[in-house]
Amino acid sequence: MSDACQDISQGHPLLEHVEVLGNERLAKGVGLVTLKAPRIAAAVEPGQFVHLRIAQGRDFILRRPFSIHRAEGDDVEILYQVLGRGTRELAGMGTGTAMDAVGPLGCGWRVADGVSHVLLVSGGLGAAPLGMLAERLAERGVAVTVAMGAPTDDRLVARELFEGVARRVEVTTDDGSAGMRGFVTLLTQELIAAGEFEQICACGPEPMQRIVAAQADAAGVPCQVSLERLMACGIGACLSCVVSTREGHKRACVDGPVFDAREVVWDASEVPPKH
Amino acid sequence: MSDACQDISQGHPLLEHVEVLGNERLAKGVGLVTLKAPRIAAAVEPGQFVHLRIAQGRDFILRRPFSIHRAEGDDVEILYQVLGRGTRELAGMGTGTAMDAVGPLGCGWRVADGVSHVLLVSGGLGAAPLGMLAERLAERGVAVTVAMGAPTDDRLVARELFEGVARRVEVTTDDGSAGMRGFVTLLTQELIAAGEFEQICACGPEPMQRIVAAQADAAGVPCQVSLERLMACGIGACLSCVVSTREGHKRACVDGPVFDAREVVWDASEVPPKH
Amino acid sequence: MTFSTDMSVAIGTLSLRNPVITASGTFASGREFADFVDLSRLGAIVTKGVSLEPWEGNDSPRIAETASGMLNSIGLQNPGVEAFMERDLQWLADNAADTPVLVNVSGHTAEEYARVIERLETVDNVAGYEVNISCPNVDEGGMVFGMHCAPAADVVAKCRRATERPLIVKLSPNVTDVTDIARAVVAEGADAVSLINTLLGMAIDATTFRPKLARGVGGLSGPAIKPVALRMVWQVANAVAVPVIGMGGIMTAEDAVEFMLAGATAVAVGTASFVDPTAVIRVIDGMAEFCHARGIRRAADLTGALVAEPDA
Amino acid sequence: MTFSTDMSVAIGTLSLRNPVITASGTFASGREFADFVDLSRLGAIVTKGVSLEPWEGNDSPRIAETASGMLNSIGLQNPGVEAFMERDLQWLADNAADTPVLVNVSGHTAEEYARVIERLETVDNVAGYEVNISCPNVDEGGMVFGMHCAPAADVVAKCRRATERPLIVKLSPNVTDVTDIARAVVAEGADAVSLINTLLGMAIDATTFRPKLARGVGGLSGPAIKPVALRMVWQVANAVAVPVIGMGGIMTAEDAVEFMLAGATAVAVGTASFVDPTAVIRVIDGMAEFCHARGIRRAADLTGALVAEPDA
Ligand SMILES: Cc1cc2nc3c(=O)[nH]c(=O)nc-3n(C[C@H](O)[C@H](O)[C@H](O)COP(=O)(O)OP(=O)(O)OC[C@H]3O[C@@H](n4cnc5c(N)ncnc54)[C@H](O)[C@@H]3O)c2cc1C
Ligand SMILES: Cc1cc2nc3c(=O)[nH]c(=O)nc-3n(C[C@H](O)[C@H](O)[C@H](O)COP(=O)(O)OP(=O)(O)OC[C@H]3O[C@@H](n4cnc5c(N)ncnc54)[C@H](O)[C@@H]3O)c2cc1C
Ligand SMILES: Cc1cc2nc3c(=O)[nH]c(=O)nc-3n(C[C@H](O)[C@H](O)[C@H](O)COP(=O)(O)O)c2cc1C
Ligand SMILES: Cc1cc2nc3c(=O)[nH]c(=O)nc-3n(C[C@H](O)[C@H](O)[C@H](O)COP(=O)(O)O)c2cc1C
Ligand code: FES
Ligand code: FES
Repeated sequence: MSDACQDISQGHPLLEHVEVLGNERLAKGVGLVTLKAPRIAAAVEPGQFVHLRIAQGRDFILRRPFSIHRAEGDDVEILYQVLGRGTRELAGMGTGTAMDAVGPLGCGWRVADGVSHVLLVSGGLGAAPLGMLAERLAERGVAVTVAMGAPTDDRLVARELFEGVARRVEVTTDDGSAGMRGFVTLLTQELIAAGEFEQICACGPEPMQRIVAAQADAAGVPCQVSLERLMACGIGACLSCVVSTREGHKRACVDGPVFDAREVVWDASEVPPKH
Repeated sequence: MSDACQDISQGHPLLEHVEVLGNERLAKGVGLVTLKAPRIAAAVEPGQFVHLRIAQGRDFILRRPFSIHRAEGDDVEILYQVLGRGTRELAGMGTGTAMDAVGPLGCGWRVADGVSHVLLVSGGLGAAPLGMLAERLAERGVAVTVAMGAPTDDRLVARELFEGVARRVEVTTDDGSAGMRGFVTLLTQELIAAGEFEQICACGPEPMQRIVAAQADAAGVPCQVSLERLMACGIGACLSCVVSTREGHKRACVDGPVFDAREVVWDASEVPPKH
Repeated sequence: MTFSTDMSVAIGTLSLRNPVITASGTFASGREFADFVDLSRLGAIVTKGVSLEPWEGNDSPRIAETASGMLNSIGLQNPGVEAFMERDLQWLADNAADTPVLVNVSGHTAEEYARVIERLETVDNVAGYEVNISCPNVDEGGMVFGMHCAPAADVVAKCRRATERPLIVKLSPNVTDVTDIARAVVAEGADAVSLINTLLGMAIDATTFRPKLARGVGGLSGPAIKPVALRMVWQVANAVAVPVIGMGGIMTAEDAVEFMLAGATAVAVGTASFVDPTAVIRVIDGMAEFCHARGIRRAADLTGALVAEPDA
Repeated sequence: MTFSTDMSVAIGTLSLRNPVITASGTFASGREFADFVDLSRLGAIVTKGVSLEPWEGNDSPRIAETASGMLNSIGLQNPGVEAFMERDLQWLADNAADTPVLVNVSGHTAEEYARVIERLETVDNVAGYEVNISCPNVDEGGMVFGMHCAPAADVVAKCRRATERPLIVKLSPNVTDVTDIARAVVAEGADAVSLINTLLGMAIDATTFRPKLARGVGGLSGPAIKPVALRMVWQVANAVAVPVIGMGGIMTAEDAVEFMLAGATAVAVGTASFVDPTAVIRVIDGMAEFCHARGIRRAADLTGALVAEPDA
């Protein structure tokens, strides 16, 4: 386990039988599933994820990782985008569907005591691991500003959540259907340069995270990013999920998914094939 | 195609999208599923089967063959025994489940005009391909006697159907819970020797069919048997389903499943591994 | 639709209306599929393996299902070349005259292969031969030829002398280096190679303690083997200059495209036809749609179009 | 319960409490699974491959899912034998002292393999070695050694001279005749062989025209390969006199029993641990139940108990 992760002493992962309590379509190809998962819900920290066994057959055998968007009482919420077979099956799951989940996994966001204002940057489904973070920071009295971007207005998922807890929410859409037209990195350029933030937490497409990381670096603001890799085990054993860092290959599943942006060697880090 | 099959000019098989109309549990591990399959129902002859695509995934890929037990209007009925994964999935299918079926397939029972009294011999699920035969013979005015055996009373599936159309129904059970105690071949020994029948049609475990065939042969009565083989294509192309006959390997799916018992070379014909 | 994709491809001198053919042994000679498939739409029909004399094949059970695949140990049951010509080729001449017929050829000895071909040279409706040196289900001949370069070369040399028609050699995946065998058969004049035949496998019934196949071992086909097949097609396409016919687990048009990208000029649909008797048509239509949706004007442009560098 | 099955088996001089071990590279050194698995219940722990110096492994993406299987191209990333001893072996000594540890060994040259072993000879809690001459994911070394008899024999001879501990040699399935390699390594003193490592495969993304793995090719594991694995275990168990450790697609106790019937003395659970982190325990418990239900008094009696004649 990475030192960073041990610092915040995140708990032990467990195998839990979970049940779908609700499954809501938010936009085309985007949904929010609520799972009854009391033990995971009790243990999860912002930025962690669950590894879901979506398929029952032996044809498609690997679990699929999903960030925990929110946790409340016995329940966890997952924000998902339909990409392939696993997420398609997830989207089709009705109330009562049983699955098993391994979690909570990974090393989440680390916002030290004393930090007073944090910028959260979300691109598209990047909102997924930031929802719980925004809530927890607000609870701790940390000021939160959110910069979020999406292709279109209806894809600004989690906007309401953020507006409920953040001091300020700025949006961009690729088509201008809400907020400024363009990528979220246009917004962050200004926001970061303005110098209000002691920390940045970013999640979204890897090129976006990379740009935000560079902006943060230029402004001298610490920045954390949440990186996705294809994962087999999800618990640190198989080395399928490595991220290139200054200290060599690190495992996104246990040393991440949240990394200090300056640690990441962006050039060598591949993104999974795009559609 | 075998000459026998061409004689009765059974129609062309087709690929039909079918729907489960009902699925009833008859005994432990035995059920009756009713499928809406208008085109197959219209074309099927007694003793033919359908090749069902039960699985949707790519893990278990092959179709599963099932005799058509009855056909009425747009519907066909299948009597099934739960043995493995496919039949387990079939047993779990609720009303409205869609599947695709290839059928009607194979060469069924052949009872020539002029035959006036036929003995049907059913061992266990052997009743499956005999239900429709009993009905059609009765419609044609042919006298039908049924000898049926099963492990226990509740497994004497199709008994009511047979009692509705046959002149006489004799039963045996392994445990004596209905009819005579013992195997059905005890009954047939007497019945056949009594010399009332011009033809015998038998279906059940292969050792049983073999004994009935020998009894028929000794009595000089023509006998047909319905043989099961593991089947891939079901339409005569792959040669996975061969039965050893006096004329060499024949395909159970198109040259059978119903064969003239004297044609079959019993010694070399294997049964699929038993449980 | 502002253009239509040219689906035709060429295997040496043989031109196919589209790259999708049937895999030997999974489509018989087409007759059994005529109720489901318009045979005139196929790129070619590849027949079940044919030998000089009738072969009885192996005992039952001959198949077993496995995870995403199946084992078969048919053992090349066939009525021999004479009966094949009378029944199958005649039926094809009468019912599918427009579609090239490739006869899959087997033998116990190199001479037998050549004699099957010699016999078939006397009829017109044979467009070419697929020489099967890779069947894992017969004791003599079959895979034994395809596992080492010298016997493989010998069979091909003798077949080559027997015909000027397109000669395709079907390779076994059960080898250390498939490119060695590919080079050896191309050196003897093979016009194309096809691969993969089945992987040698076994299934055991834990309840009976017995093999699931009467013969013990059999050939594995279906989606399970696709990764191995793609790898070998890619290796062979990069190793020899002749066209490659790719197969192994193709169920969908997308699977077929993957084989083309790996370097195949044409593809064969096998086990999929058992699961869905219309599979070969679905693959043809799906490939045309795929090309059209992406503005690909010639299906042949897919061949070898794999971008080897990882995505940036 | 009128008796309890004796689950122990012996791999040469090494005795295991039950026949179920972890497959190298799928269980790290056990630490990551300690939240899910009671390590003291395992037959043995086989570690991830260890080399003399640290290896960085391959670029991402390193895995791709396939029908009933997965490809991996990890490339034996490991921190080198020194760090391995400090971290992994020490952790195992502190946390799983009762369970035999078999270290999976890799190298670029035969000498490197031997030097890794020499280094490990200095610590107590190594019960034996599994020499990996079959990794398809590294350019030098790895599978190259395992594909031909002479280099395989050379590696084993050098390793044999370096240790008297049990020496298991892990065989590659990507060969024409796995029994040749098995005989060659046994002749050099291997105490056991384990198989199969992964089948070399490839996956292609038809939408991007790119390989799904950064390295292009990778190793296929999971249920898809079970038929090939069973066949090879059966062949090798009939060809050599040393114990065979069987693996490849074991997901359930029944799968494990099938490998024992085919001739394996012990079995390894690999990819299944990714799907279900408790898989190895499920297999152990299931095998005990299987034996008990059938009145089998010694799990070792399953080994080679396949009835070769077809069912009558
Ligand atoms: C730590 C972590 C947290 C994640 N959190 C979320 C989340 O909260 N919500 C969410 O929707 N997704 C999340 N993902 C991504 C999610 O795991 C994948 O989208 C999912 O596994 C795809 O499965 P599938 O079967 O639908 O697609 P597949 O059929 O496996 O793949 C379909 C296509 O999507 C691509 N793909 C697969 N995984 C990814 C990925 N990680 N990134 C980009 N492309 C991918 C494949 O290469 C392929 O082209 C997370 C991933 C990680 C590693
Ligand atoms: C022409 C024909 C008609 C048939 N009609 C009927 C019918 O009307 N009702 C019915 O219940 N079954 C019928 N069967 C048998 C039926 O096809 C099988 O029981 C079914 O395919 C088993 O599928 P599964 O996935 O449940 O079992 P699998 O998981 O495939 O097999 C489970 C176990 O059953 C054994 N098995 C599989 N098929 C058979 C078989 N045909 N006979 C004996 N053992 C077998 C296997 O070897 C294995 O040990 C028929 C078979 C044929 C060839
Ligand atoms: C039942 C069956 C019979 C086969 N018979 C032959 C044959 O006669 N000659 C041959 O070259 N290949 C034969 N094959 C191999 C196929 O042509 C093909 O190479 C293999 O099945 C892989 O393709 P698939 O996965 O699409 O089925 C046979 C395959 C199966 C499943
Ligand atoms: C991610 C991964 C990493 C592996 N690493 C190694 C390794 O380091 N050394 C080795 O000998 N085998 C390695 N293997 C091969 C496995 O030990 C095993 O032989 C193979 O996966 C087949 O078993 P399975 O189908 O149960 O996974 C690895 C397999 C996987 C999937
Ligand atoms: S997914 Fe296995 S180590 Fe990260
Ligand atoms: S099942 Fe294919 S020929 Fe009978």
